Amino acid sequence: MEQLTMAQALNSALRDALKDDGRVLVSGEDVGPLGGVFRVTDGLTHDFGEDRCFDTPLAESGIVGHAVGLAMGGFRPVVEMQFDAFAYPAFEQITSHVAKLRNRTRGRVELPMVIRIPYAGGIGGVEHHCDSSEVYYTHTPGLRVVTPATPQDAYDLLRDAIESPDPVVFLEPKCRYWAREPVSFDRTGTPFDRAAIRRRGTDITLIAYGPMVATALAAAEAAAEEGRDVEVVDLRTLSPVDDETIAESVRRTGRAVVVHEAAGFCGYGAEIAARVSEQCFHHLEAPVLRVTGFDIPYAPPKLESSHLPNVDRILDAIDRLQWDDQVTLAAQGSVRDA
Amino acid sequence: MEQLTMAQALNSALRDALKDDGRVLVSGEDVGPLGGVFRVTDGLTHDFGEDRCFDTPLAESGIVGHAVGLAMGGFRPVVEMQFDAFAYPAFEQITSHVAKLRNRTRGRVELPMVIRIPYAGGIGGVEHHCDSSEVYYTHTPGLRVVTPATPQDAYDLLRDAIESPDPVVFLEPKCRYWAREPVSFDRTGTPFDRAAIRRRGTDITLIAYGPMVATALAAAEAAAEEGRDVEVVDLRTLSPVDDETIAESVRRTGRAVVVHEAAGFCGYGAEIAARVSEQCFHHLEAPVLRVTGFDIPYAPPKLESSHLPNVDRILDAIDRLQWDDQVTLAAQGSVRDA
Amino acid sequence: MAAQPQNVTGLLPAGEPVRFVAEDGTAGPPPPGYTEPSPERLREAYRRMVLGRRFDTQATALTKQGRLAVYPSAAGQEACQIAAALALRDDDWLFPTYRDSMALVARGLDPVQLMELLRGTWHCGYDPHATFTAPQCTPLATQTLHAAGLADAIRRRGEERVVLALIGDGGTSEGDFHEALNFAAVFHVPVVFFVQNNGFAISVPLAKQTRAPALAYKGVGYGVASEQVDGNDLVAVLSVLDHAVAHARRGGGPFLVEAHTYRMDAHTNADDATRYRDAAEVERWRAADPVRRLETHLRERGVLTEEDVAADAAAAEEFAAGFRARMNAEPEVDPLGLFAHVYAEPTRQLAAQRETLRAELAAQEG
Amino acid sequence: MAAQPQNVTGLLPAGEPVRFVAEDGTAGPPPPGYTEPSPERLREAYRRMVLGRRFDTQATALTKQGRLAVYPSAAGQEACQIAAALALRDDDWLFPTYRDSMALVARGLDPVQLMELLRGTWHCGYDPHATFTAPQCTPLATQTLHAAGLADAIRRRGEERVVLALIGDGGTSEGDFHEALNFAAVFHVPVVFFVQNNGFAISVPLAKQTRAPALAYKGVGYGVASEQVDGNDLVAVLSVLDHAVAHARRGGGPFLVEAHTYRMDAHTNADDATRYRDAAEVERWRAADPVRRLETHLRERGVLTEEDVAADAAAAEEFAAGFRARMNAEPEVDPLGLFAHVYAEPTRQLAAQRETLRAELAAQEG
Ligand SMILES: Cc1ncc(C[n+]2csc(CCOP(=O)(O)OP(=O)(O)O)c2C)c(N)n1
Ligand SMILES: Cc1ncc(C[n+]2csc(CCOP(=O)(O)OP(=O)(O)O)c2C)c(N)n1
Ligand SMILES: [Mg+2]
Ligand SMILES: [Mg+2]
Repeated sequence: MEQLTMAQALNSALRDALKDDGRVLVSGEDVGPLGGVFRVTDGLTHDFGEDRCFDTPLAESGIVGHAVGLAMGGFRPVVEMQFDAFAYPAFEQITSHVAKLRNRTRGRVELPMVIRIPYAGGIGGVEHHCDSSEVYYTHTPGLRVVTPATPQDAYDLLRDAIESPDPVVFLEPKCRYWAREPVSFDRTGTPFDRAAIRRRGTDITLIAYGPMVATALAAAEAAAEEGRDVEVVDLRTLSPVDDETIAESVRRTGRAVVVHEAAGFCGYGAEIAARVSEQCFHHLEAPVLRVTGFDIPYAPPKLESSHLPNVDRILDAIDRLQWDDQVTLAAQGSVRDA
Repeated sequence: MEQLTMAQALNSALRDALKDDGRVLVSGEDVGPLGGVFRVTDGLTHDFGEDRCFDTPLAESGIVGHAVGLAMGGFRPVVEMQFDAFAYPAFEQITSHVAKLRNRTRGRVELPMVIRIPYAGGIGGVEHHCDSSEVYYTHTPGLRVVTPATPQDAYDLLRDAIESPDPVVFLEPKCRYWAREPVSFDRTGTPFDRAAIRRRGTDITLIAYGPMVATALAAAEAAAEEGRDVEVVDLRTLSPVDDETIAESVRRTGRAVVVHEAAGFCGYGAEIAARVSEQCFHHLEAPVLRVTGFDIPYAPPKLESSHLPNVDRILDAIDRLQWDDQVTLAAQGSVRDA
Repeated sequence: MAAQPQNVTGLLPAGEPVRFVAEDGTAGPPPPGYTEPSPERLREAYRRMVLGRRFDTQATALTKQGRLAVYPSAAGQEACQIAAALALRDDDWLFPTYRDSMALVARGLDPVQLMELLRGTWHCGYDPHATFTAPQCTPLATQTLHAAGLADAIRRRGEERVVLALIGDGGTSEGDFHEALNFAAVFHVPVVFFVQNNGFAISVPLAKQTRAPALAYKGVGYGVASEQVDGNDLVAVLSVLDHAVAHARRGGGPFLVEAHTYRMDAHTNADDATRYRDAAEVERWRAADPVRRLETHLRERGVLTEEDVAADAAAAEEFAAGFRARMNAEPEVDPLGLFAHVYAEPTRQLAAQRETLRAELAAQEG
Repeated sequence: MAAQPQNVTGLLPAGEPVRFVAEDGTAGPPPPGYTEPSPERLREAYRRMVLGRRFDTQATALTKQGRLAVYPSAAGQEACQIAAALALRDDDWLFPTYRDSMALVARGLDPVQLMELLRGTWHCGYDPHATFTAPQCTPLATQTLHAAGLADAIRRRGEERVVLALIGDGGTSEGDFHEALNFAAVFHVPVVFFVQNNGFAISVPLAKQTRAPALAYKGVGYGVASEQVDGNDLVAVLSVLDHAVAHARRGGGPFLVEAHTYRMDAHTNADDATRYRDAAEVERWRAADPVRRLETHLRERGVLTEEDVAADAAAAEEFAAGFRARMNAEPEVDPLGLFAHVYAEPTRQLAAQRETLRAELAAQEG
């Protein structure tokens, strides 16, 4: 197996999809000769021709709306939004059409398209380049939303997404683009709509996805040194969510912490915390805690380390999970921002 | 005090704001001579002149972006988006500018503007006219998001919103436009960022807002007949949320149900359920349940009654709150969609 | 102002709207560059205009009886509606808006299926792939991008089909219209953008919508050939659309047509047009009635007889009666269908939600 | 094509870009309708171009030393950047993009404050109200709407100020640009839209961005007067902007100017332009260098001496040195400032989150 970065794994997935299915098209800003600002489409125009991978005019609503038409016309477009915040101009197209056209037409018009969005921060990007926008999509019925945390999953999930008959918002964690691991092209890994348990543990379930899985694993290591055995669930698919895997884990451990970069308020962690609290109520030894970005616009580069969830914050949350000595204190209610 | 519909109360609030503050401007599609499709701006152009209340070209990003410029130039614009889904074209302006300009400039540029959005369903509207889009805004730091449930609150909250130094997304529950009650213009009611307890009760806290408060109150009445004393909290302000009122109530009652029209998945109720579960963990006799719209695109008119939360569904949820006989059953986990 | 190069002047519309037939039905000299469609096609157009108008009146009547939630009438725009349908081959694609039901009836779509949207039983009742007709679009201007994309799909496959996208004057103010013109031009796709400028966007008159000399002047800014036409002159609209469609079909790229017409009724039955416009203005436009204008023209040319007129009216009446009868039947709806097509397969969560609703419905019945 | 009415021809730009000075520095006949700016202003423009270019080089150098996160150079666009600054009065508003730092330096903004965005200490370091300069805008074309709105505020108050909005060629493809032109026209506001067409949007060349004969031809579709200009001829750019600004100031409504120029460097220091364009193309544009062109012109006119050139270069050097020195100091940042300006007053929740961070920071220190 080749050692690939996540960016390379994504590139391989696009390549293999272009090879396997003549209906697949790749479009977006700078995805052609430049290969995309993150080089995810590197070489595709050269190898497959301008017909298959092409630059568009600079207009995101246009890119998505044009792709809707291509999909209606029998193609399987994979579009790139250059950065998270630059998908917002396409919000109406995504919300009012991409998500709804199948339903609108009683399934007669299928929209097999993928919207790739590099998201989240951790790379010192300036404003508008680091938004964690997942909830805007997960709250919109009709969209599938997935996000890989590893190069292997990047390959598998992108192939799955392109083959999906449903439109998929494919969120790529920028800060993991350069993470490297051996990648197999066999597609024998986790199925499309399933979470993966990245680390087995008995005491606590840490639930993370995309950019934060690595941080969660690091926190689990650190917690192990303190004698706490942490299980780490990588969600992979944010919508639909894999309830079984999560609930099974939390019922085993009795404690859960959700971690994400996005602002906490109405963030994706709220849904997970609410579901887990409901589905595992009698198994919970402590409230489900959330470790998230603050409820602020994304921080400028020099301050992002203050903003981003890190190992220490996760460990702090774990410490607050009402281990024997804490119950009285915690009973008074103890959310970070209450 | 005059008996006013919510639409009239909003109209009065706009009138009084236009009268009191020469910087207030009202703009949007059809807000001029027509008075808006819901007549909320009825007569304003006639009474205050085209300078103060005017039609714009048909472009929502334009309406919001133009208002940003007006606000930078010293005005206090109040813009109308004609329907919920038609605010989506303005999503980039709202998310990347309206929400962030103050923060971007360290407070040097203030954006006192109000974005009025008639939202949610229940009026037999066709597709795109009934979206419950609150989470798109509540998840975006920098915005205040409020929604009245009564004519009095419509008046109070809109006056408060227009006077707020922060940008406010003002969500108007369409199905309540014609609800009528006596309205005082004294502004002695609930403060801007506070929830209101609409009904006192001891057994369960029902948490609702906007279109669903009336349904929640009706459910409380019905539950009373079954001997359950339900407290109803009307949130009024969705962002920031009034934690104190909610937590105080749930700690008293020990049980909570959140109700809203929007799709449940990553809906606003997830945040409330997560917060309540965290802040009131040791007071909860049962998991916080959510009664929401299904995770589907809004239903067509002839099917909306199947989609919308109603009294029966709320009563069902109340029944599932693990009253003595149920604990074993519920312990197996029992969310609607698990 | 200095002279303009040919690549500019070749894109500009005529300085005045193209017209063949005057308001009183008399034909002027044929406008340069255009030819009058054949008498057979004009005869057919007349038949469909009469039918379309009758259908439109019937639909408005159905709103009064509560059979339709709402109906946006196209009365006054018959020339545009019918020309749009006639300019296309059966397997060309049409992208209509909520106002273009008449064009879809003229295209041959089943009127009851068509009315599912406005009847409130579903969002789109016909099969877009079977009819080559996109769902009637509500979010303004968004459909123009889909049309450009579908035209690009056609181009990429080397087919000779074209796409016609309908849009109103108000819709041209949306950013998506701009992006659609640009994408269409850059990818050089076979799409015709047909603006029915009916003077109003709900209550907002054109003068508050734009300061353009005419909307057709937007084309040059994208390198798109453009034309403006008298939208109440069926002969002119059909001739210009024929030209535009032929241009697109032969690989000439996109084309922008603006038709100057007028919305005779309120925005929808729910709207009150007296709040924002004079009855006198509406009366003035009555003189420009497109159906009567074509009728006079065809009679003068001897293409249409008294009997034809009577026969067309009778056929329209029969069509309306059939339509009315079918609409008067209470439609069947299936609440569980709400979950069927959100995804190709319902997710586990949706399947569970469907079961909840199924149980509720069973409880209500039992 | 038939003749066009005056309300069309009056809006179209010249068929060729307006130019005063040829690439070799020789002045041609003055283009009709435009007057050469005074020697004093041209002299001042030269000084600022030299300064601006030096600033730009310095900023790029600072990226290599890790002092700036990223820098988008305006090298090659000096004529546009400096003319934009010079065309405005102090209390006129400027709406710049990320690429227009040079124009802001020419406007007199503090270069270190200006660099907060690219240094990564905050999103905007200067006071927009004190400098009449909006934050440098990243989401493309969005600023053009703010500019139209602010110009409308000016008009509503009856002031005589104008607004100049900068945008790139790529940005013109966004829907917001369309909406901005339209709003500006409909409300007849004093705004000038100045498109710096530098041939590229990152890697995408103009030919893939548009098929318009020139971007300036977009104006007519909104009823907006337009012009195109040689963007490397400072005399022409300043003259055309003077004209446009005067037009807006005297109540003539918006104006659209397109300057044809070239981005000599990569998109930013992080970009690799060799992936998408030939070195030969860049070399060809070197011959059109705007600074040398103005220098030759002014020397020939006797407005600029050898000593002036040396003095300007020295002043630029000094400016750069001061800028560099200040940038080399490690900037101070306050993490707690993250919570200060999200709302006018931090919400209860934000206050609590700030306390959490304060405790964390204290724990790290203690
Ligand atoms: C994006 C969007 N904004 C607002 C609306 C609400 N709306 C429906 S029709 C209409 C007026 C459209 O006018 P025009 O484009 O001229 O078409 P017409 O109705 O005259 O055929 C408006 C504002 C909408 N459907 N979509
Ligand atoms: C809405 C949006 N989409 C994408 C981007 C990413 N982006 C930044 S600069 C750029 C190219 C802009 O080209 P142009 O407008 O010609 O300006 P230039 O950089 O050449 O000055 C792109 C695509 C963005 N900033 N905003
Ligand atoms: Mg119209
Ligand atoms: Mg450029």
